[in-house]
Amino acid sequence: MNKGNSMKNAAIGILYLLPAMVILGVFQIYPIIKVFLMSFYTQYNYFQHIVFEYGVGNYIQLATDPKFILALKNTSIFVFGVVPTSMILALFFAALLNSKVRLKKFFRNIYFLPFVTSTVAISMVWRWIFHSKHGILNYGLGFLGIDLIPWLIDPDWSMVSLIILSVWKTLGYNILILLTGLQNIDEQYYMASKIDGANSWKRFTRVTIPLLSPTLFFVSITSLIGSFKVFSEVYALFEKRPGPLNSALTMVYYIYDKMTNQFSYGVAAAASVVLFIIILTITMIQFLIGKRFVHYK
Amino acid sequence: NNDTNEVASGGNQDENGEEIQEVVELEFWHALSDENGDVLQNLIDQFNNENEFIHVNAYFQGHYRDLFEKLNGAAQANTLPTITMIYNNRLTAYVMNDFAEDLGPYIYDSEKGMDSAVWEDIPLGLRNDGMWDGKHYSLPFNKGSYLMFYNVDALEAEGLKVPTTWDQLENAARVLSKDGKTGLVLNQSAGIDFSFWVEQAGGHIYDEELEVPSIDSEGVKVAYEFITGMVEEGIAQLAGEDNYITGPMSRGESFIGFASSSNLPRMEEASRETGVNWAVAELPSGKREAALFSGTDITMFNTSTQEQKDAAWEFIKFWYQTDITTKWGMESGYIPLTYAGAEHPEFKSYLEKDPSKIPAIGQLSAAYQDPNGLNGYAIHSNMQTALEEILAGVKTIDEALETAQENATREMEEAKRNFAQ
Amino acid sequence: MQIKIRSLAKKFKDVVAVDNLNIDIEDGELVTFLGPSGCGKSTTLFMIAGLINQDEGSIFFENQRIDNLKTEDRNIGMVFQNYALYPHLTVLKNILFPLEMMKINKKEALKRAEEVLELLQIQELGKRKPSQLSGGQQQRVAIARALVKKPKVLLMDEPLSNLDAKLRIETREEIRKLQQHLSITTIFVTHDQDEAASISDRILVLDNGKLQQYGNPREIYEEPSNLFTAKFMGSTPINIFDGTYTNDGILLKDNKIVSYGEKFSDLEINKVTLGVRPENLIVCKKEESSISAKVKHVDMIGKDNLVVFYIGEEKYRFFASPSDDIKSGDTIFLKFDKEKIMLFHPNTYESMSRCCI
Amino acid sequence: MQIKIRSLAKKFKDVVAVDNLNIDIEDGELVTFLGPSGCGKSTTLFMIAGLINQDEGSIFFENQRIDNLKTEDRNIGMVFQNYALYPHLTVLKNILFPLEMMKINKKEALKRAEEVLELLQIQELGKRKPSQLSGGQQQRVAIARALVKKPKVLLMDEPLSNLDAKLRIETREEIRKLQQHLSITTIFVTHDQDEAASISDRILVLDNGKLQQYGNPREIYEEPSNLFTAKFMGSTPINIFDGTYTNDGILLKDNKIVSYGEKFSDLEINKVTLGVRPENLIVCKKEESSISAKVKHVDMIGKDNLVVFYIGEEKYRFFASPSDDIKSGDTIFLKFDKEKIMLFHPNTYESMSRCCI
Amino acid sequence: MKNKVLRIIKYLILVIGALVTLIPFFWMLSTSFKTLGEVYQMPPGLLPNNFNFDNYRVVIEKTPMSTYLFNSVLVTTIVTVGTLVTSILAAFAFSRVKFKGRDIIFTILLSTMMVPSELLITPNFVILSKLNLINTLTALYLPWISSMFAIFLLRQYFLGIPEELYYAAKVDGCSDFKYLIKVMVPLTKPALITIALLKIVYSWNEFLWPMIMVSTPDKRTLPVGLAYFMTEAGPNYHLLLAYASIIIVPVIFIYLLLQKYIIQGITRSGIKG
Ligand SMILES: Nc1ncnc2c1ncn2[C@@H]1O[C@H](COP(=O)(O)OP(=O)(O)OP(=O)(O)O)[C@@H](O)[C@H]1O
Ligand SMILES: Nc1ncnc2c1ncn2[C@@H]1O[C@H](COP(=O)(O)OP(=O)(O)OP(=O)(O)O)[C@@H](O)[C@H]1O
Ligand SMILES: [Mg+2]
Ligand SMILES: [Mg+2]
Repeated sequence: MNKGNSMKNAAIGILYLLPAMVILGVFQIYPIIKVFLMSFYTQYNYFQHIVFEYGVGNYIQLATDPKFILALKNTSIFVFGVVPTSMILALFFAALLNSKVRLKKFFRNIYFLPFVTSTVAISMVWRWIFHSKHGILNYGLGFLGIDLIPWLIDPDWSMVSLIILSVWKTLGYNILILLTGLQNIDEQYYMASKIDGANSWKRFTRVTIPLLSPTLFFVSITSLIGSFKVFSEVYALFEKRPGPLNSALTMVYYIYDKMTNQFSYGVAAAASVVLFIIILTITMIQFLIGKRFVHYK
Repeated sequence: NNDTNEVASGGNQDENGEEIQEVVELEFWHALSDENGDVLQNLIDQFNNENEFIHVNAYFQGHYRDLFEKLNGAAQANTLPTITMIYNNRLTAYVMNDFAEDLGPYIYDSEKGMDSAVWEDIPLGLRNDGMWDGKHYSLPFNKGSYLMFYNVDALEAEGLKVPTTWDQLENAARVLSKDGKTGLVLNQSAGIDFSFWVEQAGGHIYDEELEVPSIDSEGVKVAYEFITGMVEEGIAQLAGEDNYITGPMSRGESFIGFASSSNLPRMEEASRETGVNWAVAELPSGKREAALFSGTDITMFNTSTQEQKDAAWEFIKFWYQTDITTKWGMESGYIPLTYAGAEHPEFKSYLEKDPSKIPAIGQLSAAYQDPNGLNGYAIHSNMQTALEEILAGVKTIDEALETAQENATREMEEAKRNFAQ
Repeated sequence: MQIKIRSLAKKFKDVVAVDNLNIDIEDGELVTFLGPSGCGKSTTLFMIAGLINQDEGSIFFENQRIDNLKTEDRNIGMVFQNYALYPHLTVLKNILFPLEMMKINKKEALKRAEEVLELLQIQELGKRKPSQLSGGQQQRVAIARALVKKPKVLLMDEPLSNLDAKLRIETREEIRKLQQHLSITTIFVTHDQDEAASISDRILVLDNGKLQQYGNPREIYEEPSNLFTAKFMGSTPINIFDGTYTNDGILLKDNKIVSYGEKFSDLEINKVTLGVRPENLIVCKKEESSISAKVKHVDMIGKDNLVVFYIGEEKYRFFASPSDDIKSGDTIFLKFDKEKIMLFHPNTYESMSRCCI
Repeated sequence: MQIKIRSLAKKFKDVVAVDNLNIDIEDGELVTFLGPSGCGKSTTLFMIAGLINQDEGSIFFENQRIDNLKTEDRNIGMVFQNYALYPHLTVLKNILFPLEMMKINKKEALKRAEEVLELLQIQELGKRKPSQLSGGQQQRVAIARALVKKPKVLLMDEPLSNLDAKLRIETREEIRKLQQHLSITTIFVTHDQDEAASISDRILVLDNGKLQQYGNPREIYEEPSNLFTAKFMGSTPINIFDGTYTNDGILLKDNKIVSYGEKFSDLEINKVTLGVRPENLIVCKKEESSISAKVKHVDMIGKDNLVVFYIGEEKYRFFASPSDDIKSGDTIFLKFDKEKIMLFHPNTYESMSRCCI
Repeated sequence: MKNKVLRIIKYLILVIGALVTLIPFFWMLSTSFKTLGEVYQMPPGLLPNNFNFDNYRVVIEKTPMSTYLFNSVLVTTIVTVGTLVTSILAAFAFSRVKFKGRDIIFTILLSTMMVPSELLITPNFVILSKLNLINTLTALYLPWISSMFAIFLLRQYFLGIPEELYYAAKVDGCSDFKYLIKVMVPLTKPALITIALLKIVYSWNEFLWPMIMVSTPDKRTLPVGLAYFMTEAGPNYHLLLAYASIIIVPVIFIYLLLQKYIIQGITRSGIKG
């Protein structure tokens, strides 16, 4: 632990990291580097691994591709629809479940269910639920006097549907993580704040939230990253198409489409790099904000 | 590791100097599940039984997209199977990159080639579709066609004949549309398979000479006007959340629908419950007759050993044997691939019991298939977008088609550029 | 605020933490809960605060039953045994927290916080987080937080245990002053009898969740109602002898006689347990002595020397002035201060004194 | 194990926690670190344990420099100020943990664990988790865990602060016995001078990270090397007077004279700070007195009465025997025990005594 | 009174939430008992006309269920255990071993979370083929036995363990590694089980990866079976959902088994302050 030991510490650290680093290095980092390089192959026969031309052409192409711009826009709408909704709902339910509630376990288990199902199968079910004429959702809304909503066929609603599905799918997981975080808050702080005259709302905002902040931070980062990468939900909900009028064309869908249908690995790679940079930037901003608001012990 | 792919074989001399043959193993990747998959497996078993020294291992690789994605990876990793099912517009990439085996030398080989009678007997529209630069790289494997589904009772009630022309179709749709019901229904993704309307209107979606899309051509416009006109008038609709016509048709919400023959089993099961009395007919003709045949071809990759390729060829030949293709036509959801099969007495009597394949056979003379330009999917997907745009009123037909043409051209160019030398 | 506790009881699974407790605390009084570790002091305090629900019994503030009131509505201040400072807030913010909850305006709140920071000599710590404080510093912040809201009832769970002696005395004096000045009814948990004695109006001695004695410090020190209290009070353990009661005095094992005061005369008892505090064993000449023994060792405790000797297995202690110059190995002679000896029933260990019980 | 510390220093950002510390501890000695809260006791201990890296200086065990040794290889036992029990393990398992690390066989380990459980009177807690213990119980478990491995060096950070007085005395006597028996070199952090005095071979007084005095308890109590130590030692604060040094004695503000002992004769100084412990102010007749004052209040501390009076703003204290019967409001006369008074330099506050420094 | 109303509202919200969560499952289950014809009926019946177990029979016969199950269990187990082991070690390094470059490595590894996995399929396919692992079970688990997500989550929990315990353990003669195993791991059991559960769920439901890496049925996993029930004319809903209902059962079972450990939380007392 002393000056002379810093080399030894590094060696020890690396040793602990080794298994993870080997796997992540080979199957994540190396491919990512390849992807990064590939984004500069403006003409690339990936079947035979021949690069005819290098350059930044792929990026220029992206900048001028209205589809890509649309994908960017759609993805942003999706992310900023899903993440806050899911976080707030999850926090709300986690707090409810952390309070004195009978059948706590029962509810918790139910809420987690969506997470354990495969997206493919459950998305099909959601197609029924969203059915404009016969779906249970519109049926329910009908009771509230709301007109039939063309969830999946109207481009204005399709993103909403996608967001609903994703929130539904991720809610249980977020609840679970937040609940674990809540359980880790020492009872003594609640006691102290009760003594200090804080009512339950104040306790929630002034004690729970700050002490939960590392967990909230974690959930926000991972769900943000996850949402930026949304794909299989689109694929399954809209029958392998990007929604009516490309209204659910997301970044990853775009990348996937470029790669598998158009053999444009270079463009797909460039789009991935752009996506990567966007996520990275936002995550860094989150980390910066986190530094100020997240309290670690 | 992939041993089945590697087991090479051929003439080995044993100590007595006698030639002993080892079994040639080869892989065949397909995308057929369900009954179709079972029939395929049965036929392959039959082939394997008949050929002592060949063993075809047929592996289901998921649905078309999964299969194609997999082939993509396999091409890069050099783990392609010997034979596979494939769409022609997908095969183009493999042809351009010299992964596909030219079948010509096999077909015309004096010894092991295909019997010319059989060869000629394959309907031309199907047979010649797998050609690039005058060479055959693939042959039809499982084929169905687009059909017109109609509600027999509803047509009868209105005293309508089964439409055989666009005019009659439009008229029937109009007559049938009432009480909140819509006469005509198309799959939600009708734009993807829109080409048969275009062909019927006398146009093409792809210019084979120039190797560019021709979405903004006159024929395409006419076809779009026809269909979107009906939708806007309220006498036709897309299937919406149901995606396929099966839902609206089987529920009696629409009375005439267009879909490929792969929908047949669906329709049958769905209407068993609802009691809708339906039938299928040939596609009505516009300016001319044209029937889109769908399904995949079979192709061979040159990455296998010669023994495997030879063995694979034996299997391909086997596929066109009259008894085999007849069986295929009767038991699967697809049609026989030779006229001999289609006219086989057994098949004829089968048609009497199940007339649903009659229109497909009848349309064989008007058969065509979608273009196989590299990234041909771009044409279809952009046409779908165009259809959506027009119906949503975002764009006029001209604007939509122009955009689609531009995008499709660019996307196809882009793909081509990557394979340029 | 007057506090009344009736038949209070609490069990944790198989552990009876508090057992049928009845206490009355007058308005403005400072009462100390004193007792060995695990005797239920914290638990009782928590029930008064409403942080733990009692199993049985009731609690009254000013004759108002408050069991059903939420903690945050009881207007109490509390110092926790383990501080319970908010780890995410600075010291200053920790202290401002209760004021903020009371919706006191910022300026006033800051003024009050600074006052209390000064009182506890932690002005310079305002900007630190709890994790950057030493144990004692944390404890002072906790005290500050409890005091700042000037509560009607103040509960303190061993609030001084981590302070150094000097600061402890200063702080306890300050607490006492403040408490008297504001006349906050205060319950103070400690295991330090000196502390208890010097700060309290009354001391409540607890053992095993049961009340042992409740009275003012001197009473409890000099007239313990049972052997437990006698043993527990006094920072230096009391000396215990077994004896036989006679009219002339207590006959110890070795036939020495110890005379007793008025209050023990005419007891109807034979065997008796005799207790005497170390300071009431007095060095004397051999002739006067009831005990003679060899000194085991001598500890220096503050200004006095604590002399330890054994009789058999039993350990005994007394205070000698340094001027007596007793060294380990010396033989010493001791007599009992007859007015100060205590007699207990040999079975129930209750005090036999006439004046009490 | 002999311990030698040289020029040890540690800074936390802007706080100097430990400042150029030099200590020698003999094999088998028990040394107490004594000092106000935040003076760097824990930090020093942590550096000895290797849990914090020093910024400067070196530490030797038996003349072997051990700074580079990992904590786990130093073979020390430690009791933490905040216990640091493993929350997931039962009490018994907590205690077995270090033995397990030493690969001691199960049976032997169990035996040792039971011994130490018994020593600390917590046999019945073996199966509980730390969260189910009271504060004092947790502390005892922590002590048990440190003792069970019979380490070569034992470090204890305020190990007794949460125990009740009786148990505290018992435990410290047991620790002392054990420590002497096993002759474990022990460092004991406390802020309780009584504790320090009664248990230590030597006491090290720290303030602000700096060594103030290092010597045996009586030395430190009676011959403090500076005013800080004088003030800090003694559970009751020392009384401080400003005076003028003359050959006849110290002239106090009100012109009363206080005579001094030999060791202060012939000082070359004018102004002087005089300190006297409460027990060295003696009630006397008016004629003999150097001080007369009105009693502010009387506290009972153990067997004595602590009498408080003021001269100006300044607070003063002395001990009176209950038989003196002093009540608040009385006027009292006091004289100084001339052998016991202390004189300090008015600026440096260093002791002026000849015998020391 | 106010309390009572609040409590009723609380339960009401919980029940509504539960209903919204359950409806799709109810639908899935109900559909899995319907005939295809019923599936197309509109408005759809809430319950099947008669419970048609035939779908389940068909589904089980159509797919080599036992082989798939075996492979799924094997792959999921290895992935889960592997992830736990690698992440425990890595998270420890990231939270307790201080060395130069640690934060850089962490950031780099963290950035891997930001790349869509769809993108990595093809490069990984090539890598695995170079390792001669295509069409092996190894290909199904090897790339997934480490997860930055898990490392990140676990590190978060490790950071929450008070430093004092580390000190105590060191004094008790515990090496870093032993401390990790004996103190940190048991203390973060809930987090570890959460990770395990997440991994099990992901791995169990992974569809695309095994679909692409493996081409013969003997090495496939359960979700691949879903593909059997999709056709050109859309999915065979009744069969597909019957199949989905079957394969979800083990995960739910495991979840129910593990959930009680997750919510236990980390017991913190024993640390003062
Ligand atoms: N959560 C709990 N579960 C089980 N037993 C408990 C719990 N909390 C306290 N106890 C037990 O109840 C008894 C009283 O505990 P309490 O904390 O009131 O003691 P205390 O008098 O405050 O002791 P200390 O002076 O050591 O803090 C003890 O025996 C303790 O072990
Ligand atoms: N991590 C830290 N960051 C900043 N300052 C610290 C930190 N740890 C300790 N200090 C400061 O260092 C000084 C010495 O702290 P230390 O814990 O050694 O005090 P101590 O003598 O043990 O006090 P106590 O008796 O209150 O436990 C204090 O002023 C404390 O606030
Ligand atoms: Mg307590
Ligand atoms: Mg300390």
